[in-house]
Amino acid sequence: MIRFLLRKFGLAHLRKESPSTPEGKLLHSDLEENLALFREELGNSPDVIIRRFTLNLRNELKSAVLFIDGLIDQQVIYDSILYPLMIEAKKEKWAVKGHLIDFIEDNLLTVGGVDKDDRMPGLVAAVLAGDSVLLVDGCDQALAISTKGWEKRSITEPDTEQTIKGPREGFTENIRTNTAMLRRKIADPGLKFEQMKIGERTRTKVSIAYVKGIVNEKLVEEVRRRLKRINTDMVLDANYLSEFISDAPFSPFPTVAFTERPDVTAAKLLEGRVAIFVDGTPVVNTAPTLFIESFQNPDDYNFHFLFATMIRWIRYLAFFLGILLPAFFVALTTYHQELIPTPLLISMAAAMEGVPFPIVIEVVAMGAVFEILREAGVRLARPIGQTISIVGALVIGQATVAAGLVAAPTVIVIALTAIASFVVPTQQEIGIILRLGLTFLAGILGAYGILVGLLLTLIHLTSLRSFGVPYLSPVIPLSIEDQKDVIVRTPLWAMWTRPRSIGWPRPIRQGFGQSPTSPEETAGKDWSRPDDKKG
Amino acid sequence: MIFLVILGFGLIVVVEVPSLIRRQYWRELVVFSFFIFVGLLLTVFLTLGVELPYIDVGLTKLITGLGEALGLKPG
Amino acid sequence: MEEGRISSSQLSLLAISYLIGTTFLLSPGSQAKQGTWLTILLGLGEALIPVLIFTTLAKRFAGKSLIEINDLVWGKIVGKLFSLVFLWYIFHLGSASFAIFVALFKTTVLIATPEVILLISGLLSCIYVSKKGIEVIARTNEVLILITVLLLILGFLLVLNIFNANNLFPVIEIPITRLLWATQESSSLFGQTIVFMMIFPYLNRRKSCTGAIIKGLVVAAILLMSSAVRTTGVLGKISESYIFPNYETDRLIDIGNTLTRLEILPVLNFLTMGFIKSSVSLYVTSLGTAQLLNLRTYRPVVIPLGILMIIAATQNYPDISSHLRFVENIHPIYALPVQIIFPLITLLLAIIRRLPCQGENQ
Amino acid sequence: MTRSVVYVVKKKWVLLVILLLLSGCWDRKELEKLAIVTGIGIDYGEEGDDYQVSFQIARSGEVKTPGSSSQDGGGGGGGSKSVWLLKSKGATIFDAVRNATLQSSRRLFLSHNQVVIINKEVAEKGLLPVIDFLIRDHEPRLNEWLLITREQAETILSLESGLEKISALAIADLMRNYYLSSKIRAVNLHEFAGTLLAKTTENTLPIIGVVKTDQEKGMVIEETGIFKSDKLIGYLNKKETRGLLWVLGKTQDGVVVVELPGEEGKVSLEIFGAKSKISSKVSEGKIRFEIDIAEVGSLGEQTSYANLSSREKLSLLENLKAKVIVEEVEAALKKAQECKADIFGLGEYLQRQNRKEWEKVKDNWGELFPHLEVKVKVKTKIRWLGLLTKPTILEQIK
Repeated sequence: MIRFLLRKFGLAHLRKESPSTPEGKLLHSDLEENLALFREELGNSPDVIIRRFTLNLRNELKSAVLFIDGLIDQQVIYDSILYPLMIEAKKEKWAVKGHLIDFIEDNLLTVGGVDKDDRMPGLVAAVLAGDSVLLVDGCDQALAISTKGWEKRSITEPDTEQTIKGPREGFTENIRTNTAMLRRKIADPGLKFEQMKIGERTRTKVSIAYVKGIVNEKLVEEVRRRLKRINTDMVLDANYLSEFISDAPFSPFPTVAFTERPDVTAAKLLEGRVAIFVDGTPVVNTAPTLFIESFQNPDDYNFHFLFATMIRWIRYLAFFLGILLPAFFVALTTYHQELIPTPLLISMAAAMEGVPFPIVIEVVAMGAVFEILREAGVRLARPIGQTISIVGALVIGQATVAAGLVAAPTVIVIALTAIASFVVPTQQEIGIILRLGLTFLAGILGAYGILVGLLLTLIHLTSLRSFGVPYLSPVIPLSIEDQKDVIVRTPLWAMWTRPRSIGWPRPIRQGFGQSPTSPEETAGKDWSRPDDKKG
Repeated sequence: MIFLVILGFGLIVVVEVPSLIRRQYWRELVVFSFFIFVGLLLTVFLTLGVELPYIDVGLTKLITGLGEALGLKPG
Repeated sequence: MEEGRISSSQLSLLAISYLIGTTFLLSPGSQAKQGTWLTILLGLGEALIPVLIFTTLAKRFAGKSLIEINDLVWGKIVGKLFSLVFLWYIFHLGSASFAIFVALFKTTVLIATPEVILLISGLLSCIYVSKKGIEVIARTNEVLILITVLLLILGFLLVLNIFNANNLFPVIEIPITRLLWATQESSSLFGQTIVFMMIFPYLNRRKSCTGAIIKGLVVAAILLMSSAVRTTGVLGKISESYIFPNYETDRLIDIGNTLTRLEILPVLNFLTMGFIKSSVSLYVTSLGTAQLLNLRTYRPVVIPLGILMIIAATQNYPDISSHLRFVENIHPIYALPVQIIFPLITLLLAIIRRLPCQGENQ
Repeated sequence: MTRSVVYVVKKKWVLLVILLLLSGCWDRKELEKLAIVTGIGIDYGEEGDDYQVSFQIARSGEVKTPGSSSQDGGGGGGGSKSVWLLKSKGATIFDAVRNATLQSSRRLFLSHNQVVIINKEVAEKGLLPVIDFLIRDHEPRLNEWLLITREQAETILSLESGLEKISALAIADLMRNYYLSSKIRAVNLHEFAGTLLAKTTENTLPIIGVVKTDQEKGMVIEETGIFKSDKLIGYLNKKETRGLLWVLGKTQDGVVVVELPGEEGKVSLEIFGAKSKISSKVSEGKIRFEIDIAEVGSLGEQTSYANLSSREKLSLLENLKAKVIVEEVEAALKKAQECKADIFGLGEYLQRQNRKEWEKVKDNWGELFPHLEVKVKVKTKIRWLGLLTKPTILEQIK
């Protein structure tokens, strides 16, 4: 359809055009010319440093180290490049055999990553990535020496996903740190990362993470395919990818999940999902995503299972309240007054005496006010934000009611809705959309309108898929054994299979029947995992 | 009112037809346009207040007629 | 034409909703007064005949829909004629269920709202889900049927305090002939499952169709019987003078003078079932039309047929009571050819002509 | 695929939005624009057969409740009365209801109507024309209470209740708590209509009247009216009313007062609950009924000095109580048979128990009923004595 529109508006050619790729220039053997090449590629911006020096092996050679200031670790450059080349090299008379560059690489440089290249693009890319390039006069090859090192944010707890118990660490902007954190969680050789660079200009490092043997190979293939498809010039955040790879781009429901927590990522990988790390953002995409995941919080597994179950029910309740409460309120007070008990009805009528607007308008307006306050609170610096939202809410709530512009019940309903909508953070955006739509429908057709709205939503949800997995599973299609983590949160020793719809290649997660028992019963029990035995 | 009806049907056509054309589903297009036309016709009649026959009544007549023809007692 | 596949349990659930879709509102065989539940039971037994006939037919031509079977057995012209009658029947069912719910809403909840709005807003969901295909219909139905059953149980508990078992007796108050007729009436309602002849090909295990349908029938019958018992138990004599007995029963709910007038909930709940009925009818009609005219996809005809369906809904009957009479007196006969005669003679001819020849369906 | 599917989604919403834009809100009735009717009174108008219907409408503004934060309830007009009695005339009830909107600024909302009070004359002419609207229309609730009054219905509705702000609610609560005395036959609309359809059973409705104290007037449930089909034809006094309730098995509480032979003072025995079992026998063409009533109660109070806490005394009391109950039931029976009205539903028991006989007699049941012979058997128990074993008084004083 999009293609159709594009053709209609004669924009089709835009899609053909793709960013131009620089062709590979070869190095010369003369140092100055090479440096000139680099200058024309990189321009002479102040942060491009060229350190000239003379390397004297058997005879003096003009050389230069080229790097970008701020991307490199000074210590490494001095200790492992300049010092050996300028000082160590003098000490004894070398018998240089073979190619000079190779000789230097083999005998002098005491750095981990060194690779040889004779074309500009690779070298420029290396320099931009924080390596430093060693050029020696007379050689038409150069060494890209890895001297990466820059300021990093330290590991802190993510503000978006706080837990009461459980680990306090969250991902950082550095992809290596993040992958390392994941490795620390999963010390299994099966954990694989696949690196690729996406974004013509940003050249962002993106790596797919999955646990071989648990994950469904087809899924990984699908993720690869979708990522390869992407042809954009910048990737600055995980969302830049997820919008490209999600199944239902127009659906308000997230078909790719986000998290900033290593423990959550690890858990999801071990269920058979795939994680997508993006360099430069602490947010990690995981797929496939189920609707139910929005209601599963890391703390569910850190607390006692009865409590966790209760909390989960509370979450379901809150989600539905957040979506339905205003609509129900409108429907009840403008269409189905007979449902309200008589005394309550009379007192509500008393409260609404002399309120000028229809209740729909009231509800929608108050909802809008609340959203404004919330947005203001989020964007502003935290202390100011809180004061603003609180004061604003209080003042507006109080004043409007006192002035008789809005009935007290409306304010109560909106407040309750607002609080409820915060309980399930990942579904908030949908919450807002659905709430508004349903409220309008309720205002026009009453409960029937609500029903129509809910039906459409339900149909949409049932038709959604995330990387081939039905979005509503394990509820629809129903799989009984997966209810262990949906309706209730059973004890961990009882969750002995992985989610049917995702981790099916290796369904068995742990030995069956490990419920703690008295020692003598436990005695001759075999706890090894069935599917390990078979291979 | 008529205008609204036309508008609605126009909307449906705009929404449905392009994809058919793009996929060269000519046969489907014909069927679609036939049904749509009938629908439009009937809707216009209804909006103009033309008395259309009721289905149940017709069927009742038909079946009782048949029953008598076959000499059975009507249900 | 249709990529989706559904499991046999999903089929049974679909059958349940299809059967109780409208029947919940105008309960079948209510002319049998206290004996309603009995007529439903007998009707279930009688309904096994058509069900067995057409499921045998379906099994014989595994993977073929009724339309294709007709073409195979009767040849192009006669086959298409039969298919046309069948499609008309389903189309009529769909429009009727639309009409009934409009009637319900116009008399109870939304008096002033023009029918068109109700119809269109209902039609939207039906078109939407029908375009998504059978798989989505089945899954949506799973949720709705779950809610329905829960609400039914709830409804039972809520009327326990006004339930009077004496109202259930004497069971048979009407002459036996009327009882039999009522039985025929309810059985003809159960026979509506013939609609699934178009859906059998999309079962993932085709042989299981008979079992699935019968399961559906039984559960639906149980639900209907329980609601009939509930209605007579609560309303007593007056129940037969109401148009929507079930609705009236819920109007009487009164728990501690606070939980009262809950009728809107069951109304919406029945509405979901009616939605499924209309959707399945719309889907099957479109699919059938597409097969009849050998189109490549049924999706383009969904919207036009939907519109025709709601037009038919407005033109279904002059008033609801006349429709009740129709369901009571005419429908049992009207349904006979589609539900029993056509499938039966098709089956016989197929046996005579030794169809399907080998390699025609496998 | 995905793309087209999603496109379908968008399309639908577009359609829906347009639909909504086209549509107004037809059935919307804003809460503050409703006149919440709590009670309906039905009288004959002055001239001819047209009705005067009076509506008791709650002035929500005046009914101050903690929930309501809006000051001085808007349109109420400073009148301190928390209800507004609106009278309107009409050829039919519905007509009158709609005519009421000629006077009321707000739409009359019947869904919360609690009681329907009907004037005696109307009841004698027949209730069906009155209640049909109440049953047919979707707004009124089926479990609203029906009452008959000898006064004008409007005067009853205009009475003030001692405790409640809205007297109709008070009446409704009276009906709900009928069992405290078991001297009220509380019938709601649905039950009444159901009984109308019954072949043999006749209806009974409570009669509400006015009790005058020196300064103010209050309402009181006086007795019970007997109906023949839908026409009021006779009355049961309180005693007979309880007799009726005994048979219907609706007696759950209340007090039976007996006098001890030979002692001065009375003993009031509290009823804890009663069951009734009705069985019909047909022998040589005569139909006999037997009503078994089993009652359990306690010693509630004694105004005599005797020490009653001995088994034989108690069994004596039990017998006395049984006698009283039998009297009550027989009184009710007598009255019913005078009126030729089978208010106990004996006919239905006959229908259930021996069908053939019923088939024969069902058509002239009204003629047959007065001559039925009905045996009343009562078994009573006194299981509890309250908190005292014997009267708090020394033996030797008396």
